[in-house]
Amino acid sequence: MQLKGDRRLEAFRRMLRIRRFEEEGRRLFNGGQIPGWFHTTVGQEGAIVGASLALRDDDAMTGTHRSHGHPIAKGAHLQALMAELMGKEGGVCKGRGGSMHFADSSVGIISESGIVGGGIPLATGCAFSAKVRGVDQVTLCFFGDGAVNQGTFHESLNMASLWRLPVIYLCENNGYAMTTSVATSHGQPDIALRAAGYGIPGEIVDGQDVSAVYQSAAYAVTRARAGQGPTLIVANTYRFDEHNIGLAVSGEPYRQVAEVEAHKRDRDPILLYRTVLLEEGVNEETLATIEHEVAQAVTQAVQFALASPMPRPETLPDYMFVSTIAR
Amino acid sequence: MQLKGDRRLEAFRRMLRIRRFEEEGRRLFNGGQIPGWFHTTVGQEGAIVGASLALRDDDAMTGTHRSHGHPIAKGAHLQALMAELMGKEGGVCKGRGGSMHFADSSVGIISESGIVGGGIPLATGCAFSAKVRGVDQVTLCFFGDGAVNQGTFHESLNMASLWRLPVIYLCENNGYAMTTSVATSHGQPDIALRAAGYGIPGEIVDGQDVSAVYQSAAYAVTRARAGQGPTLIVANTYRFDEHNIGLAVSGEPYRQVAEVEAHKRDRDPILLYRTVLLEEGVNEETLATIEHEVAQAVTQAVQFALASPMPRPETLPDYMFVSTIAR
Amino acid sequence: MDVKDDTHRDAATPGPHIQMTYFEAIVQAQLEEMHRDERVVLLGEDVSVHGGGKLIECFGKNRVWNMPISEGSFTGLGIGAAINGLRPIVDISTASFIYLACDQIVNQASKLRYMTGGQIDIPIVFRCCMFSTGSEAAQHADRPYPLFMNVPGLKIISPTSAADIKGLMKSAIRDGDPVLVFEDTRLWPLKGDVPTDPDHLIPIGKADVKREGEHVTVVAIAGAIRPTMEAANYLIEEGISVEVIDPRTLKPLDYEAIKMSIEKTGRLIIVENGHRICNVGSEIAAVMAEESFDLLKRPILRLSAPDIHVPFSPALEKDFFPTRDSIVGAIRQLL
Amino acid sequence: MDVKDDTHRDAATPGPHIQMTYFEAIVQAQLEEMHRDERVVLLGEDVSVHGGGKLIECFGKNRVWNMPISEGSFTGLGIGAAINGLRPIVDISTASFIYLACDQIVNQASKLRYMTGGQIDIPIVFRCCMFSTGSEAAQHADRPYPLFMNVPGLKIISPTSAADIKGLMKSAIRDGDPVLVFEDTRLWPLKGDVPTDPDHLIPIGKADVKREGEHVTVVAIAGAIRPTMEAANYLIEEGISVEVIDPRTLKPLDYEAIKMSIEKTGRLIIVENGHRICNVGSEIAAVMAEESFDLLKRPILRLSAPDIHVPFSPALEKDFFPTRDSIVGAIRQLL
Ligand SMILES: Cc1ncc(C[n+]2csc(CCOP(=O)(O)OP(=O)(O)O)c2C)c(N)n1
Ligand SMILES: Cc1ncc(C[n+]2csc(CCOP(=O)(O)OP(=O)(O)O)c2C)c(N)n1
Ligand SMILES: [Mg+2]
Ligand SMILES: [Mg+2]
Repeated sequence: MQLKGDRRLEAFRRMLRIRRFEEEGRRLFNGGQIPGWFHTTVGQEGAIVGASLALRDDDAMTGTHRSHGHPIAKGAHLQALMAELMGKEGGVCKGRGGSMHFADSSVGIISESGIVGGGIPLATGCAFSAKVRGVDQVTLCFFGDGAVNQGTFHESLNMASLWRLPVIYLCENNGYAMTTSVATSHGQPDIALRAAGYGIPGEIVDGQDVSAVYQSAAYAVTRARAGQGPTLIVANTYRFDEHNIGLAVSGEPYRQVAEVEAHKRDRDPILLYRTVLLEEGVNEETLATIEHEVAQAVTQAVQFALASPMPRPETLPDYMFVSTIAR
Repeated sequence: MQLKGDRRLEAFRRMLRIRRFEEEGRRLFNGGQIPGWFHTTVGQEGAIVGASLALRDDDAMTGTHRSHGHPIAKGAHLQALMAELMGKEGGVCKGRGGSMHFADSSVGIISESGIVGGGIPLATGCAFSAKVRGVDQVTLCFFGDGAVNQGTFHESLNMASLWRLPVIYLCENNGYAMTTSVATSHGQPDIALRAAGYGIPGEIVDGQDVSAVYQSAAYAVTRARAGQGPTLIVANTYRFDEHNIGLAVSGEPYRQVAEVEAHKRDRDPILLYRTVLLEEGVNEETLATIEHEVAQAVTQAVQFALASPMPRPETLPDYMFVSTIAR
Repeated sequence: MDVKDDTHRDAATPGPHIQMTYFEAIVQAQLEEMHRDERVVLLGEDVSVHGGGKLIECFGKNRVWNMPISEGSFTGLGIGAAINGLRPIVDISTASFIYLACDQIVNQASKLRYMTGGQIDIPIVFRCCMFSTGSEAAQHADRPYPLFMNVPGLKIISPTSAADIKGLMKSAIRDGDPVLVFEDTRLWPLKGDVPTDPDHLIPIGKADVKREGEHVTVVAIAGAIRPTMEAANYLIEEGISVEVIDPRTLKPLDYEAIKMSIEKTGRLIIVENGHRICNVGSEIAAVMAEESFDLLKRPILRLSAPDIHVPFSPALEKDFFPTRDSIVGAIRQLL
Repeated sequence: MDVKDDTHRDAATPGPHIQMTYFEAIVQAQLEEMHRDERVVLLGEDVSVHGGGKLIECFGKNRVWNMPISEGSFTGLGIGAAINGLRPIVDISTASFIYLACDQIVNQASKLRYMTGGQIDIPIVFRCCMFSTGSEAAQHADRPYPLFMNVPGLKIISPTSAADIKGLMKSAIRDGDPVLVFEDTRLWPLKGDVPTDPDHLIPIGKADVKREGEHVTVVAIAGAIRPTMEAANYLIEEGISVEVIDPRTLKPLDYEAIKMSIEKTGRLIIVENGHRICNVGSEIAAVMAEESFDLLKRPILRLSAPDIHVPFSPALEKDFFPTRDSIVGAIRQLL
């Protein structure tokens, strides 16, 4: 299963939408127009888009505090996301969630957990429901290398294996959890190896290669949909920005400037894929058109967000309860 | 490292002390003289004693709700344990703990956790302290096959591996967690295989063979003491009694009567070792003397326990706080 | 315990009734709701055995799932399933194990609907049982409901009669939001008349006056209803008439019912088996000291377990929780 | 905030002082205690970086340990280490992560000394910080201290000035039992005079009258001290004199100090940033409604965060917690 034809352009488009959305968001954040904390996925778009493209529209997803990329990769509109960043009424979560919690249910995202590791059981349960109800929906579960050390990772993978749940565990392994490297927090640094303990396949893929990730994920999705159970995919990737924008880390640097620069230069998933597409015969104009469209979409999203009103104070309690009774 | 000379007799004696203590306890429990819930280790003495004998007196231990065997295996006196079963003032925990919580610090037990999996981080921390303080103490951590599915197992093994902590994780794999078999709760039933995910050695040993367990544990203790880190040992054993005494399990049996009977007949660790000792030239009288001594010790323990007064009501708050300030 | 008053009340409700224990009523509520709605599934350790053998017989393995010992995640699995179309009942068994699931219940179940701006619903029930006076020792004897009272987004029930647990359990299962059910095991064997109507629902958030009286209002939480009713019966002979209120739902709590009673009696005692500090009694007392202050003739008294862990020894546990005598004493003190 | 009153009080204490922020005072307390007692170790995620770069410089890696993201177990690792001869400070960072560690803190740390009949001691400190008004959203903005109030065997501090956090943090580290430290991040930047005496200890369990007054007693919990002091300062011009009490320790709580104040004022308001139901304010109100009932001239008022999750949007979060104006309003209501 390879990315083919227009799907290749879609992969390029979605990566770019994430990148431009976050670049614009970062600018607005630095300018004080976005409150809270701001974690970008810049550098990690290949892993996110590659995996998400392997899903059907009715498949489900869960993500993390680094949440911007997931809905965009799954095909979300940008307006409500940008408005959410600003805490506006028109935000996808009505201003209740913010940057870390881009759960956009219109594209099947059931949660983006600000609690590291907290989304892993939810994804497992989402897949459990599909199995119990006998539908062929698959769930894709994103989490970081740091989250792997949470008990929920272990407990969830065990249950998914036991009941052969249709779930793909996708580790965005960017090498660090805040300032802590995999080498200084994992007794054994090959995360994919942990899968064997639960009797499920575990594999490593180059997260900067969107089509490689797609291939891996598409295979796992096929297995899951066929009732053959979960897969753990570790996509090795890299975070170009600081853990969150504006974070000042005192003391010795936990990663060398040269390391970061080398990744930005040689391992940018969007630049790499652009080159691939050109080599594959896609012409420059096609890509330029996409780039232009993406820029426009981001601009429109900002306009929408700025124009959206703030939630009115009296709406504070809204959305706490559904308060309906099952029929 | 083999059990040799008098240590062999000690192994026999300790297994027997556990067995007779619990048989007497079960009788008293059924007679209404022991309150609460009563879980016996009958059938599992080989695993418990084999591992405990590999420790030095100043080594530490943690255990589980099935707690009677651990202190006895580590060399505890029986009186205060029997009194604890009855909730007496003379109990090892002053009547605050009871059957599931036989933490006897006089033999280095820092806790017996009634919360499944709850003792694993404590053992890890106990070993962590030894490492930080630069002492060569080792910690032995007991837990069941069911506890393996707790997040604490995963999180603790990872930390122990990362920092090469002097701890031995000993899984008393009796095949069941209450009514749930390993096959119906573990995605992959070979528990020892999970160790590889953390980069630590994992091995399986016949838990009904006290000397095999000793050998395995002694090797792990040597490694731990030498700073080479943790080991996971899975001792395959069997629980002869119901999960707890008096538990009535409705519906289809979760294990066949024939399975239980076969284990009692062919796989009793005490009978098996008795035969080994005779074959190795220990004479019958020596064993009979031990049997007699053990019976006497248990009788004395019961006498002590019965004679011990109940805690006085006004002592209820005692032991909540140490309330001293460090100097 | 004398459940006479209660039985009378229920018998007064129209429609046919049947006698059963509190525990049987829970099992029946689950059975009926599982029959009614195929989205209802039961998850928990050893549930296929302990959850009443009947369940697996009726519904097979696709509706009744034995969980590995992974409380921290199987609660989350239930939450994920609830978001995605099921209506799980998650059985945490002993209440003291709920601490392992705190993160999923608080950070996910109670928050996600709000944090997503109402994009998702989480119709889920968490059940657990609270032991006492059986020498379970501290790690199996907690009553952790006060901890969850402080958490927005959760509903909490702890009814005390067979009819009430059945009706409230059914309401909980049909509710669209997370509901926690705390069952006092001392109530399990109690019998009562239970309506056979499969739509016998008791609304979440409505208290019940278990006994009417004039002189003092006693609010009894969960298992504390037993010694409270005993105390009320005992004092009737002395001409002291006690009004006993059972909130049944702890959150949202029916403050109005308590206020109405104080209007009559001017005296309030709250009896609870939970530890003393920041328990439901604290909250009720605080609300009444604010909103019914002028109606109160005397200080508000609270009886509860002390701020000490539950001991193993029967000698120490015997008088650990409020008893008939300690309640009688408190009532006398207020008159 | 005007911390004048407080600064005056501290300046009045004999011995040399130095100005520093609340946050610096915490770091200094840790540094000094680590110098003083080599059993004190610091555990937490990224602590070698975040815990103040100084720590790793001074003590090296054997005293400052970066934890994997495993809150459920590294808290337990700390407990095991405490039982076996160390005196760990476990940094849980954001308070909302403490739910992951509930089992170890409640079922192990708070219970084990009791359950072993005093055979072991657990000298451990759990630190965590509580965010607000910075759009952290519900999963990073909880104030979970009320949950732990109900748990026997824990001590809980939440001081509000630089001098107090230093003195109480040091007492916590030297204490032989588990102590939870809840730091309100809104207090971190506040400056105050802090005694340089390395044995500057403030006893756990003693409240401080942050400002004396005649007309009404306001008990302010943790970060609520800021708007409370503002309100008190504001009302002084109208001739309304407010007594402000900071319990500093939430458990065990210094009820005597509050009673003494009520004796004078007859009026009580409790201001708290925690959610409303079963919070510390509930407990204080309940105790006073029982034990100081006859001294109270007016109802007890409570201000707090509502029973709603903390929203992300600044527009919604702005007035989520009690403000100077809402406190002024409540005080006026009582007079
Ligand atoms: C339970 C919990 N612990 C700690 C944190 C603080 N925290 C936020 S992000 C992060 C690092 C996560 O690392 P990783 O899983 O690798 O994701 P990444 O940030 O690299 O995408 C930490 C420790 C948190 N949000 N939740
Ligand atoms: C956290 C927690 N969950 C559930 C229980 C109830 N429980 C007590 S023992 C047990 C089975 C434990 O199985 P295993 O670890 O194999 O130990 P065994 O009983 O076989 O010795 C269970 C589920 C508990 N005590 N603690
Ligand atoms: Mg990472
Ligand atoms: Mg077992």
